[in-house]
Amino acid sequence: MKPYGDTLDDGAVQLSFTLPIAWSEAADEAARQLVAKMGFGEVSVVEGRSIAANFSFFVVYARTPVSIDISTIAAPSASADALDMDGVDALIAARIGRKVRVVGACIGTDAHTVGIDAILNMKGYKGDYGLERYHGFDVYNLGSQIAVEDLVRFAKEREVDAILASQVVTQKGSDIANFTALAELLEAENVREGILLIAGGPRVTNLLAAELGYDAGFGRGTLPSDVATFIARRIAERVAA
Amino acid sequence: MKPYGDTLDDGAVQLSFTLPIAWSEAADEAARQLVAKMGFGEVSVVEGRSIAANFSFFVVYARTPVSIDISTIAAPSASADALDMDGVDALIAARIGRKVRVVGACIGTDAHTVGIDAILNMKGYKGDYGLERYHGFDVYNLGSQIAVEDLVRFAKEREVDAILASQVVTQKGSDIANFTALAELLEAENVREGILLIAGGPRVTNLLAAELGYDAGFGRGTLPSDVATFIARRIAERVAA
Amino acid sequence: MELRIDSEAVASARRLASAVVDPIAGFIARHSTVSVERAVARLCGIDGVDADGIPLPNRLVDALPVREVGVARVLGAAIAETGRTPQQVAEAVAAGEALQDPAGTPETALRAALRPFIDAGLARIDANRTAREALLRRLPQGAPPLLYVIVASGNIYEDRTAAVAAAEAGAQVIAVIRSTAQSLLDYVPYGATTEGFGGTYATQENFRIMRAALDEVSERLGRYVMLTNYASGLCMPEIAATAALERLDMLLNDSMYGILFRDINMQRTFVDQHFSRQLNARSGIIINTGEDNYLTTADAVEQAPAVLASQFINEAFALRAGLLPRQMGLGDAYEIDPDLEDGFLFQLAQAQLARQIFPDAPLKYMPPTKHMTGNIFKGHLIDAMFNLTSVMTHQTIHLCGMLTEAIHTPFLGDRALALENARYVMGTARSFGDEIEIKPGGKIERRAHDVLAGAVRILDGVAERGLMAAIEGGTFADVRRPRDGGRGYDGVFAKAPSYWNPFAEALAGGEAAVTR
Amino acid sequence: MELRIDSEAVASARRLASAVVDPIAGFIARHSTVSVERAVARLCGIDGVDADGIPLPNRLVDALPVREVGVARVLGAAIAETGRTPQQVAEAVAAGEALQDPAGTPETALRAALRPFIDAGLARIDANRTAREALLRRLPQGAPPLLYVIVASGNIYEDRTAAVAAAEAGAQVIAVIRSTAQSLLDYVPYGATTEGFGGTYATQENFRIMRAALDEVSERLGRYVMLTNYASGLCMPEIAATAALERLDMLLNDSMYGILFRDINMQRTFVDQHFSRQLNARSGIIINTGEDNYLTTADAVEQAPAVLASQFINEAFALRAGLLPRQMGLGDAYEIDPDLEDGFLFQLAQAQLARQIFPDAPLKYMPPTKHMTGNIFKGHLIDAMFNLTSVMTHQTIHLCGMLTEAIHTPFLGDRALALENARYVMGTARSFGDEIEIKPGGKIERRAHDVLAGAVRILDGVAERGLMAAIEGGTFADVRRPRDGGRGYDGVFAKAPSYWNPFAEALAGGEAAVTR
Ligand code: B12
Ligand code: B12
Ligand SMILES: Cc1ncc(COP(=O)(O)O)c(C=O)c1O
Ligand SMILES: Cc1ncc(COP(=O)(O)O)c(C=O)c1O
Repeated sequence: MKPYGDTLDDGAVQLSFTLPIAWSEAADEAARQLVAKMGFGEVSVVEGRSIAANFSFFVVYARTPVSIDISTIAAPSASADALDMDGVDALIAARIGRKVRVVGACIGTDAHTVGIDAILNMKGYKGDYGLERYHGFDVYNLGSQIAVEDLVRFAKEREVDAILASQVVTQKGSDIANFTALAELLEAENVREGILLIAGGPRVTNLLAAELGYDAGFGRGTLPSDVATFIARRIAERVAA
Repeated sequence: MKPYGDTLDDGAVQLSFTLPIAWSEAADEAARQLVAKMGFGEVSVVEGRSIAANFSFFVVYARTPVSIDISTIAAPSASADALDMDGVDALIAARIGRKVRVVGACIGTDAHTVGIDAILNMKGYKGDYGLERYHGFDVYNLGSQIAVEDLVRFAKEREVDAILASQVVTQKGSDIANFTALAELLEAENVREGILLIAGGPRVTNLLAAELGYDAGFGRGTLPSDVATFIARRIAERVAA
Repeated sequence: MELRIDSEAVASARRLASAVVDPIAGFIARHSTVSVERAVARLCGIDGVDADGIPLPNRLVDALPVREVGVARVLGAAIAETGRTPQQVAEAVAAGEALQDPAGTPETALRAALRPFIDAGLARIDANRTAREALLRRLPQGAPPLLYVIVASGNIYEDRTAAVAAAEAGAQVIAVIRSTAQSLLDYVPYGATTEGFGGTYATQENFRIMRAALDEVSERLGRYVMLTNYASGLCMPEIAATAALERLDMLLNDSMYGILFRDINMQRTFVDQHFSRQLNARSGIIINTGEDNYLTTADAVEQAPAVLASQFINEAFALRAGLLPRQMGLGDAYEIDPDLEDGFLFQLAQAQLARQIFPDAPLKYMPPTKHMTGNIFKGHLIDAMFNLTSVMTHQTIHLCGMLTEAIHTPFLGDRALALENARYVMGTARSFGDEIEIKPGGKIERRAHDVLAGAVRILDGVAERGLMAAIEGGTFADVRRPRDGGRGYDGVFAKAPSYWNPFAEALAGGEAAVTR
Repeated sequence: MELRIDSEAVASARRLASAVVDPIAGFIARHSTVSVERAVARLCGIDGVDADGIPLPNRLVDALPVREVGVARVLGAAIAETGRTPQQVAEAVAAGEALQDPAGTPETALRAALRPFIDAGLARIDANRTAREALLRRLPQGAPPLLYVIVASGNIYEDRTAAVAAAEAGAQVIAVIRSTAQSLLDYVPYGATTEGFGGTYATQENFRIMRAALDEVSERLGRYVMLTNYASGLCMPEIAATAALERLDMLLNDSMYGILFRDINMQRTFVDQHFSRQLNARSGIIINTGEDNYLTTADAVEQAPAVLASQFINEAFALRAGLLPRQMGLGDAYEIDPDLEDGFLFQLAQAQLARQIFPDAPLKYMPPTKHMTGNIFKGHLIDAMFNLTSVMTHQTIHLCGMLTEAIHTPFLGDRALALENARYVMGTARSFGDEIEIKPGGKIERRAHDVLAGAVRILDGVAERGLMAAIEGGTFADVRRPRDGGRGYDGVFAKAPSYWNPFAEALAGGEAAVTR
């Protein structure tokens, strides 16, 4: 499979970037050669202009020879076949038989609570109620800038079933560092086994979460019911096992 | 030199493309792997969404490891140090001593006359008068969809000093084909030597024109005075030689 | 949002436009063209090509012993004499048989012989119109501005993929752009085509392929997706006939475009546009006129009065062909230099002016093209301001601008972005136009006033000189076209007293006649 | 374009806001904070850090034998006793020397000892204000909306490159965003910094580097480019002092932001904001308030009355600190869901309402952020509608939205696109707002009316309960903050009867006092 412009497998891609150079025809040519050197064919610099004394901005269309075999890509979503609130509550009542305890937090120095609040708060997100509204969950929302040590301590004290960690800021890899620190601390404290560990944030994917040793990861556009379903099903499995 | 995002040499590039596949998390992952396979690092699929039943659109930011040595790029502009109308007329009067005859046309099936008209018509372009307004030029504007045979015949009959060929449509390489046909016919008819051959159009560069055997090429944003200056200087050199 | 406009000026513009068209209408009544005759042949059921790929309608009309009497008469005579179908007659001609002078066949016999084929043709047109009406009731297409996008890959199968995807992404009208210079071909290509430059050939089979695909997606989406093409160029009437047979919903169709922008002979164009519009009228097809073209070649601020004058002329011609106001997609475009201070106010004035002068017309609004550059980011914004103007002034047919306008014929992803742009802007500002008033005597109103006054001036001049002389004199778009110059002039002929065109007869009165 | 607004409601909102602020003003008069004292120390010329990197103003204030009398008194006494400069006193403290109780030094001696340093500090502030005024006369900055962009690389030298490029690309105001959580540091970092998260540390040296670079580019471009930073968080007064010393032109500075969004103690914030605003008043600095924050955490349609109520409160506090209306960059933001039908009309109503209620304030308009996604193409359009609203309603300080808002702190190219967006939209629709009227009683006017009525309701409730109690009760942004909770509470103290703050004395009356 290749990018599709107007014909199957034409490989058409749009690029834009800035070069630290005053604009001239030579700058256009530099942009063209640069994109060609990246491996693209039929490189067309459709726009090149000065955006400051020593910077030029370019828009380029080109064709990539690279293709990818979609059948090799395994990226299961953690949000598959989500139930609604009543469905999740019924599942918890029937198969777990007690309230599921979850704790959520924005870890590290991250203060972007809107995302985790969207999942946990009563009000929810895009018309989908948050976990606090469910009968089946006991929710602790610790809020922003929670040190992983504090989160782990809290989780142990309250014997939670699931930890929901949020990371929105990704600059300088701070999200990866914080997620990793959390997973490692849980291992170090020997509580990783018993707890469902869930990552979330706009740059999180289920695949990335798996690589970091998490049970699931939820990205942009996640609905509370996606997360609720996942937790309920997994805990139910564990109860059954 | 590398693309510049917010730090020198960070290599930051924006890409967008469509894949012929229904959207899913796996589609995002396919986009990520595809861009990684193109050779980019730190690939971030910042947007992936369904745009039709079987098509998804992606916006990606990534870093290219590729860099280019700007000192190796030679792309002289044909528009350097342009004179104004009076300057060109004075140069023609002083160093050529007769009117310079130029013929312009949109060649092949191209009917986009606005560009060549902008260069030739009295009115000009962006406040810069067209060649018809100059004392020093005799201008023939043949208009649209002119077969190269007809253009060459005309050029021979009127003994023109310069041919100005325009190509706007570039689909399926029609511009290259038409430009090449013109250059070859002039060679075949043994008149290439005596005529200044100039290409123009939004996708033309001076470099491309040189590759096609033209004396100069003018791209987007060209002003009539750029072209007038180039012609006058070259003809003056020939007269002197 | 209402402009106070000088209704006397509007009325006099209409009167002048009518006066401009009157003498031309007389000329039209006395003439026919080869393309009109080929359209008649097609409506009688003739299709296909000969061994050299030349369409049978062309073979037939080229072989007429006397074209002044009309192909119908010759055909009727041949059928009466031989018992063949029209198709068989045409095939025989292609095989080398000569046609007989119809003078030998009695009038009633030849008319009766052709009658079933005429009726079948008309019935198919009417069935398509009725089918469209039923579909629109069952699958309402959604509120205007109708989002209209183009496909133009050159390959009808890629176009089909693109059209279906565009419909899924929200498009309400799909136009298949034609291959470069098809308008200059004096025949309609045949069959499914996969090679084209800057567009895809308009052929009956291509129409069918697209219509089927769009019908399928219409059902799936629960809203009728319209199809459009070009009844323009040397084959204007034939395309109108084909579109009527294949249930296209709109057609680009202008009374002067071909003359000015394709150097097609003016007499040819006037005659062709009339018959094609009669067909459109009966088919229930909405025409889209081409005033946008005045703006791509010349300055958009200067040309605004010419656009309005042309709209009045298109309206006058359309009325004479029996088109209802609701079929008149009069054109305009958002082509003012984006860097002109307050250019948006001018655009708004002009769009609102057209809206008020032609209250029942489904105005066709064309996007910025000329000032689009490779800067796709800025281009997307110019398109947004165009979208805003359109929703504010209640334009009806809205051709979505593409951020890649200056680069390539649209990619599939470009269309999705364009539709998203229109949807966003038109949603967030849905009733904006209705919630404001234009300041009386302000810049917007003054601009509208100037444009109207300019249009009246142009029409006045044209009425005085006569339309043909005015075009010869370069009144429109700065181009001069001689009365007997240009392409296709040799295909125009004066009708003999015995000239017969059964479709023109049946169509007189148009949709108006059918529905009132 | 004018809204008919209920002037009685506006007047009563103002009265209520004044009533809300009155009791707080009394509280403020009786208290000081460590940060106010450190600001005083800085204004007396104390700068630098100790061997551990702790700023000398912190070392000094932490070492005060009695802080209730104010650092000035202690400093004056030390100078009188030792003949040192303030800087030498602080250095001595850093070296381990203890400070003496100033009670031993006669009042006139200690005041006289400090006087030259006080005067030098004030002179520097005044010189900066005068220099700015002269620069603005010589290099006029251009018409509003003033295009304001942020730089935030974390590295002051990259920020400088970015700022100069942005100025060249049309920016009129440059804001250096601070590193994450600097607002929670109870000291101001020192020196040029090259590491930061999501922004660059605000330090005096960084201010200097940027100011010098912008002065240079201002001369080159022939227009004065403004610089702004944050007088917010635990060091609000110190940043205001530093900004005054380094000729910043604007400062983010809100009377409640820290309380609500950074959990800074409310008493601390109220005292700090007052002294920092007194400094801003004298410096001629324009404050930018933070009402946009109500909209990023909660629903923007619902929160509009809270925004307006907060603007009134910010105004009331600002007036008490001596700020002139022309220094009050009251905040608002374009944060309504782009997919809400007619959301643009709501935005327009709210922006115009603020414009009419605060006619002399340089309103600060913040771009869409919350609903921006990785879809940069749609994001660019939302920014365009924001730009349109801003120019139509004559906002003054216009923070340009970035198409990459959801992705990263802006790239250099992103800023160029954002500026181009603003320039295009604001040019093509330059006088649009002046050329239309809002339909009386229509959706736009009704929305404005509802927002105003809602704000009056909120203010009424707050006036009744008292501001501190209201904040404790969660009236603003749905957050509850206890009176004695939150960060920095231990830095608040009641003034002794002998408390002395020579700057607060000199500044009473603010710019108003200087210019009238
Ligand atoms: C609102 C906002 C703020 C608010 C935050 C208020 C609050 N209480 O949350 C304020 C103004 C305080 C703020 C401050 C800052 N911000 Co901010 N902010 C944003 C903004 C505009 C929107 C984020 C948001 O609320 N999105 C809406 C929510 C619903 O989406 P979401 O977070 O993706 O959540 C969804 C999913 O991801 C998922 N999810 C999220 N978490 C979790 C967790 C779990 C367990 C699960 C299952 C799911 C899940 O479910 C949610 C619902 O679908 C973004 C830009 C943008 N448009 O994205 C910048 C942005 C995130 N901020 C940014 C920055 C840099 C900052 C600052 C560092 C700036 C500064 N120097 O001061 C500060 C520091 C804050 C800090 N210490 O972290 C950058 C981050 C850059 C990067 N990629 O690293 C962004 C992208 C802006 C930018 N372009 O620079 N910000
Ligand atoms: C106006 C226009 C038309 C008008 C042309 C009217 C006319 N008389 O010229 C009409 C409506 C007729 C038209 C028709 C078509 N067009 Co057209 N058209 C455009 C449009 C909107 C603007 C072009 C323009 O006038 N630019 C302004 C001039 C001033 O700029 P310029 O040409 O670049 O010229 C400057 C320089 O390049 C230079 N220059 C140009 N020529 C020369 C020559 C010399 C010697 C020199 C020195 C300099 C020089 O100087 C000029 C001044 O600076 C572009 C889109 C766009 N925004 O670019 C599409 C565009 C060029 N058209 C396109 C197409 C496909 C067509 C059609 C084939 C569509 C169809 N299927 O019918 C037809 C066919 C026409 C044909 N046979 O060629 C495509 C081309 C795609 C491609 N890259 O191949 C474009 C890009 C639109 C698109 N996205 O699909 N078009
Ligand atoms: C009325 C009309 N016909 C046809 C066309 C298309 O061009 P062509 O003449 O090549 O078919 C246009 C283009 O704008 C048009 O407006
Ligand atoms: C008044 C005010 N201060 C400060 C900030 C910046 O955040 P921080 O508190 O991290 O300095 C903002 C952000 O919007 C603000 O509005």
